[in-house]
Amino acid sequence: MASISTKIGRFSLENPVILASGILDETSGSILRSLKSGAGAAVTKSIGTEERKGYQTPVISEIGTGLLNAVGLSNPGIDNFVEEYRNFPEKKRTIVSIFGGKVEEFVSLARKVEGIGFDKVELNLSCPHVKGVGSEVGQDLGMVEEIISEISGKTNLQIWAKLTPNVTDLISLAKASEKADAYVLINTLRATGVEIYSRKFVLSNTVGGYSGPGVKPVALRAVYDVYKETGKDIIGVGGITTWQDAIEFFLLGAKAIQVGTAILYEDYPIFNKINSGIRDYLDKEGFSKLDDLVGVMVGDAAFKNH
Amino acid sequence: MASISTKIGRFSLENPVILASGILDETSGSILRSLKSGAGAAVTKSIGTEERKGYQTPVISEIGTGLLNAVGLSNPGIDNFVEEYRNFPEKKRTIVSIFGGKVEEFVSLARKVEGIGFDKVELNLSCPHVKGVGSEVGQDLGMVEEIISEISGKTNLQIWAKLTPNVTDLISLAKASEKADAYVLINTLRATGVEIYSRKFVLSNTVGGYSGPGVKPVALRAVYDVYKETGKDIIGVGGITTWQDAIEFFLLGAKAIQVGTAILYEDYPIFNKINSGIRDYLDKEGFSKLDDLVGVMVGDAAFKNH
Amino acid sequence: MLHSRIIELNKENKDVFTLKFDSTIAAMPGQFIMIWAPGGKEIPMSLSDTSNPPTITFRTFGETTKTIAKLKVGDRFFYRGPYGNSYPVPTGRVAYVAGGTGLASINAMLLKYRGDVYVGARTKEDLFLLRNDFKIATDDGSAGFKGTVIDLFLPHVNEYDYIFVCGPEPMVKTMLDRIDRKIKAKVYISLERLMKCGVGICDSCSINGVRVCKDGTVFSMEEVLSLSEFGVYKRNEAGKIEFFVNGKR
Amino acid sequence: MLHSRIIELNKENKDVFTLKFDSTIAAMPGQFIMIWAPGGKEIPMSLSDTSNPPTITFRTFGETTKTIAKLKVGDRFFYRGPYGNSYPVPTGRVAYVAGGTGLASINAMLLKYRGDVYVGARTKEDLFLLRNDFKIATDDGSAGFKGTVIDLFLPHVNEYDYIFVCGPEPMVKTMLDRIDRKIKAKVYISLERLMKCGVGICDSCSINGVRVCKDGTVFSMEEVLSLSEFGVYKRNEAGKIEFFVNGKR
Ligand SMILES: Cc1cc2nc3c(=O)[nH]c(=O)nc-3n(C[C@H](O)[C@H](O)[C@H](O)COP(=O)(O)OP(=O)(O)OC[C@H]3O[C@@H](n4cnc5c(N)ncnc54)[C@H](O)[C@@H]3O)c2cc1C
Ligand SMILES: Cc1cc2nc3c(=O)[nH]c(=O)nc-3n(C[C@H](O)[C@H](O)[C@H](O)COP(=O)(O)OP(=O)(O)OC[C@H]3O[C@@H](n4cnc5c(N)ncnc54)[C@H](O)[C@@H]3O)c2cc1C
Ligand SMILES: Cc1cc2nc3c(=O)[nH]c(=O)nc-3n(C[C@H](O)[C@H](O)[C@H](O)COP(=O)(O)O)c2cc1C
Ligand SMILES: Cc1cc2nc3c(=O)[nH]c(=O)nc-3n(C[C@H](O)[C@H](O)[C@H](O)COP(=O)(O)O)c2cc1C
Ligand code: FES
Ligand code: FES
Repeated sequence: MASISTKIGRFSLENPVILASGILDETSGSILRSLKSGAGAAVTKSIGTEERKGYQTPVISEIGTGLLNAVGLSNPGIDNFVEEYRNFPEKKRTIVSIFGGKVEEFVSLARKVEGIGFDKVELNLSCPHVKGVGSEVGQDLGMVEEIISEISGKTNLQIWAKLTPNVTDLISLAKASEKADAYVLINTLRATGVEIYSRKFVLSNTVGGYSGPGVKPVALRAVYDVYKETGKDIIGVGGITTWQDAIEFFLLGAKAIQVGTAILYEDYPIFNKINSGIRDYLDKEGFSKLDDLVGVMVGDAAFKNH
Repeated sequence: MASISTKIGRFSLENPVILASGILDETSGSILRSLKSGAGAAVTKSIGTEERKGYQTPVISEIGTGLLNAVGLSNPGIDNFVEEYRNFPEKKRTIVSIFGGKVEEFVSLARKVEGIGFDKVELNLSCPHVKGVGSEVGQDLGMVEEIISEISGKTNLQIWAKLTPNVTDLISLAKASEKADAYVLINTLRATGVEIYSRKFVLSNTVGGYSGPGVKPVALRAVYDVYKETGKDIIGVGGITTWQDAIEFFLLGAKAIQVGTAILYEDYPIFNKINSGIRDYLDKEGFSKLDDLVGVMVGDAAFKNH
Repeated sequence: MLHSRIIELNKENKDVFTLKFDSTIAAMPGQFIMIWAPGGKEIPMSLSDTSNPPTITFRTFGETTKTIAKLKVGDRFFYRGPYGNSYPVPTGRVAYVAGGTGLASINAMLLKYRGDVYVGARTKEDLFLLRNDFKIATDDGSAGFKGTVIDLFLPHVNEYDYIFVCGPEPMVKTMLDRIDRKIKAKVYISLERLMKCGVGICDSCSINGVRVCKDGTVFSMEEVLSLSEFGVYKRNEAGKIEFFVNGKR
Repeated sequence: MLHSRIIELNKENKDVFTLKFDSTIAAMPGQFIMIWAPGGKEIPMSLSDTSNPPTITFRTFGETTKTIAKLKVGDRFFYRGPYGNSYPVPTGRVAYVAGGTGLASINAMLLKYRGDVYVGARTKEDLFLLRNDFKIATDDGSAGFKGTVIDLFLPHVNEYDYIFVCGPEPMVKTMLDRIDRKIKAKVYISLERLMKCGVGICDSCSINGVRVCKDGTVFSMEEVLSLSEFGVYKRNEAGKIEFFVNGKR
């Protein structure tokens, strides 16, 4: 049977299906549940310096092609996080997502995360609906570069840079982040929704992030564009719901994938479902390991294939 | 019964449903058919200086949440266009979409279009998959500004600026285009798709444009953002398939809408279907005219409502 | 988001209302909907009648419930759902134990199945949806038994084959602490937690990785007993842990 | 894009092949699919057998058809569809008139309904899918009647209640120019035009605003007669008008 293990930087994963940030990963109990349900790793909900309630409900709205959300980066703040996760048993398979508005904030968050024994952070440079953080930071190339080089200078953490697709020039953004160990592509698309009988926005924050099946074509393109230019390790995310979706991302260069919104449709069994689908595909298509699939449609490998 | 007529700049339309550029509007016969089938107006396929075959097939790929296309701006070139449309009977209700790589090209195209009696052009500043034109031009604020001011200086054409959503800062782009009579928002999203058993791209051009239901949340957000900032006339486009979709766009500030991909699902009856749905909604919700709906969720009007 | 019209809105007592809305939904007792006050919040609400047209019964706690209570017959009513699992079908002798607005969810069962009903409230004035044969407990003794509904119920616990419980977490916790865990009855408990999404993805309602909104709201007593966080702490809107201070809320 | 496996690939003559693929599709005679040579083009192809597993029958014109013809049994076969409308069900006496690869589409009818078949080709070597009772015309007289299939057929036109025609546009045009428009038979014609999308949105196959791929490919004679562009000009891949020069292609 084909091997589906993978490696992101120096992190070896038994399987390539990772829980995305913001979905069922606020509480330590839920993160453990995803890991027990077959996730290769899990990313926490994004944690900031201070406790944040997030936006008032409605914070999500299901639409035909996916999900709109503006949860508003609700999180207990790093100190409460540290409290809850100090004795957490799965620190190696859990990546802590952090967000901030300044370089120092990111560094201080990263240090606290490392302080209790985590060894990987995902930088949320991409949340599209909160002022002063997320994609507002993530569009500032100088700042992105500084955040990453500061964290990599001042900690031993492995750094995953989660980039925003809401930009003109994703390649420059990727290049500004090249000191990261891996790219995570993509966060949600800036979007909105309307309820026509009340004539109100479906999210209390008016504008939110769009995820789920409807964003997959954009996510695939982002992975392709960045892999072609940089060849770096990429974690694909955006609309992945089936194992077929996952294969598409691998073919364009992703070494692992994350699932978020699909949990709404498939619930916890999704991890095992995607994993066994990938294994099956590799076997049937004659690949002995997942790595042989990664990026075969891109660059030299693809040209050989044509 | 409520009135559904609308006005874009000095152009009065009997109804607000317009055929989008690139869908069933290469041949004059098809444009007439849309107008006869209930479209308030029609935009032609984008016309350039030279004859272009476009990309080889496959140029479209249906996916669950919409459509990927990379037709590649196939068009007969302006001189053949002029030939075919010289005696076209519906010049006032037809907007000629033009594209080019240089300011002079746009101006020369516009003049030829005006020369045979058309009075409106739509500037394709946004096609996401052809090198050197479309969104590559449309991301250059200085050039966008110059194209529009040159055409408005040198012709009497009404100008619709069709903008790309694939940018970091749509507002600045809109401001650079503010001499246009109206904004058309949005063109397709840059995207791609993969066939996993052949391990090939589903479009011959690898990357293409994404349209249909899956892009609606992004299009709504673009209309909202630009209307809130500029208050200008906007034609909403992107994923509109039902009259309910159309209402959503009006509520966020669009004065008219365009339909493209939805023709794949609903065919020519879509124009009358959307129009009667809008009329019905206005009647049932107690609006006497479409205009009373435009932008009510945005700015002052919306604040009064809260 | 679904939309319908209000067809009845009745005041049950000083701050409890029952709202009937013009929809046809396929729901089972124990399920809830997320109701929306346009421009305001979206909140979870049990169906107090799962036949069609359905009803909700709610206390005016704050902004949203107050806004909804002020609507009129004919006004639009917005919601999504139904969500969550439902109570199992009981057989044999059945008891229902409801604290506060927990009776709303229990009421949906009473409209379908018989059983003895134990209801608790602070005072007589807080009671609603009463029937003649209800066994009542009030904190101040203004109606029925003086004390908690748990005090009233526990002496009878061995008389039943099925026991359904819905009420505030501290009330349920008290019962679990005092009940004989080897009891012959099957005990099912509907839980309440802060809910943002209602569909199992935001994690705001989770207790030890179990989501009240999606894995519940109805759990067997054994499941609830396995949750070490239950009755000990809950989470605020930021996800921060907040310990329960006293047995009441 | 659908994928299946090739289960048969037979050479019919020097450059015509029939390919059977392992799919179950609900198609009717006259419908077509878009077949794809991965990494290469996507082209329209009529189903020559609409039962399951279905077949296509094609001449190796250029890149794509040549690529497909080189595939082997067991290889993957990619397509989408079926698309287009279908031939109506005939009653009474029926004639089929096929020019060139137009016989592929007519063949799907022959597998379901009886009738007289008139087939035209350049030479004997270009014939394929022949049956004993076919009435044949070749340009060079190497088989059957010397001349066009229209010349062969027209004298018999009044013998039929239903006539089905499929062939190159100039051939159809010739027939329309010469046929008695008041004829008693119902005449249905399947058209061919350059097709990029196959699903009615790209406008590349349109004749006077009528899409061959979606409004057709099968039209009544009256419909075709109403198309002023038909047989006069077609469009190239750029949408540019190109006049037909001679009656052959
Ligand atoms: C699954 C589920 C089903 C529910 N079913 C019902 C029902 O059938 N009938 C009913 O009356 N209520 C029910 N509730 C509780 C109901 O959702 C809250 O009363 C409501 O959210 C209050 O909203 P508000 O905007 O009116 O008050 P807010 O302004 O949000 O709150 C006002 C005050 O009430 C407190 N409060 C709010 N919600 C709760 C709560 N759930 N528990 C305790 N205190 C709270 C707040 O902390 C605050 O102090 C249910 C809750 C859940 C999770
Ligand atoms: C609805 C429909 C059904 C069809 N059904 C069949 C069928 O059952 N069997 C079959 O053999 N063919 C059929 N065709 C024609 C078939 O699509 C073409 O032969 C094919 O596109 C050629 O592709 P290629 O890549 O092999 O050749 P290309 O490399 O594209 O072309 C090679 C040469 O052939 C010419 N050519 C290509 N297509 C056509 C055409 N449609 N008509 C005339 N000349 C053409 C080109 O102009 C070029 O000169 C059908 C076409 C349509 C529109
Ligand atoms: C409800 C919700 C909350 C999210 N919160 C976060 C977050 O806190 N930090 C973050 O980096 N991404 C967040 N995301 C984005 C996801 O991690 C992911 O990038 C995006 O949803 C696309 O993947 P999907 O289509 O699989 O959901 C959130 C997404 C959703 C739907
Ligand atoms: C097949 C196809 C071809 C298109 N060609 C053009 C074009 O030539 N010029 C242009 O400005 N937009 C073109 N578009 C974009 C559409 O006009 C429209 O902006 C986009 O499809 C979103 O709208 P929709 O979801 O209603 O299709 C094309 C879209 C499709 C699907
Ligand atoms: S309310 Fe979101 S997971 Fe339960
Ligand atoms: S092939 Fe595209 S419209 Fe017919």
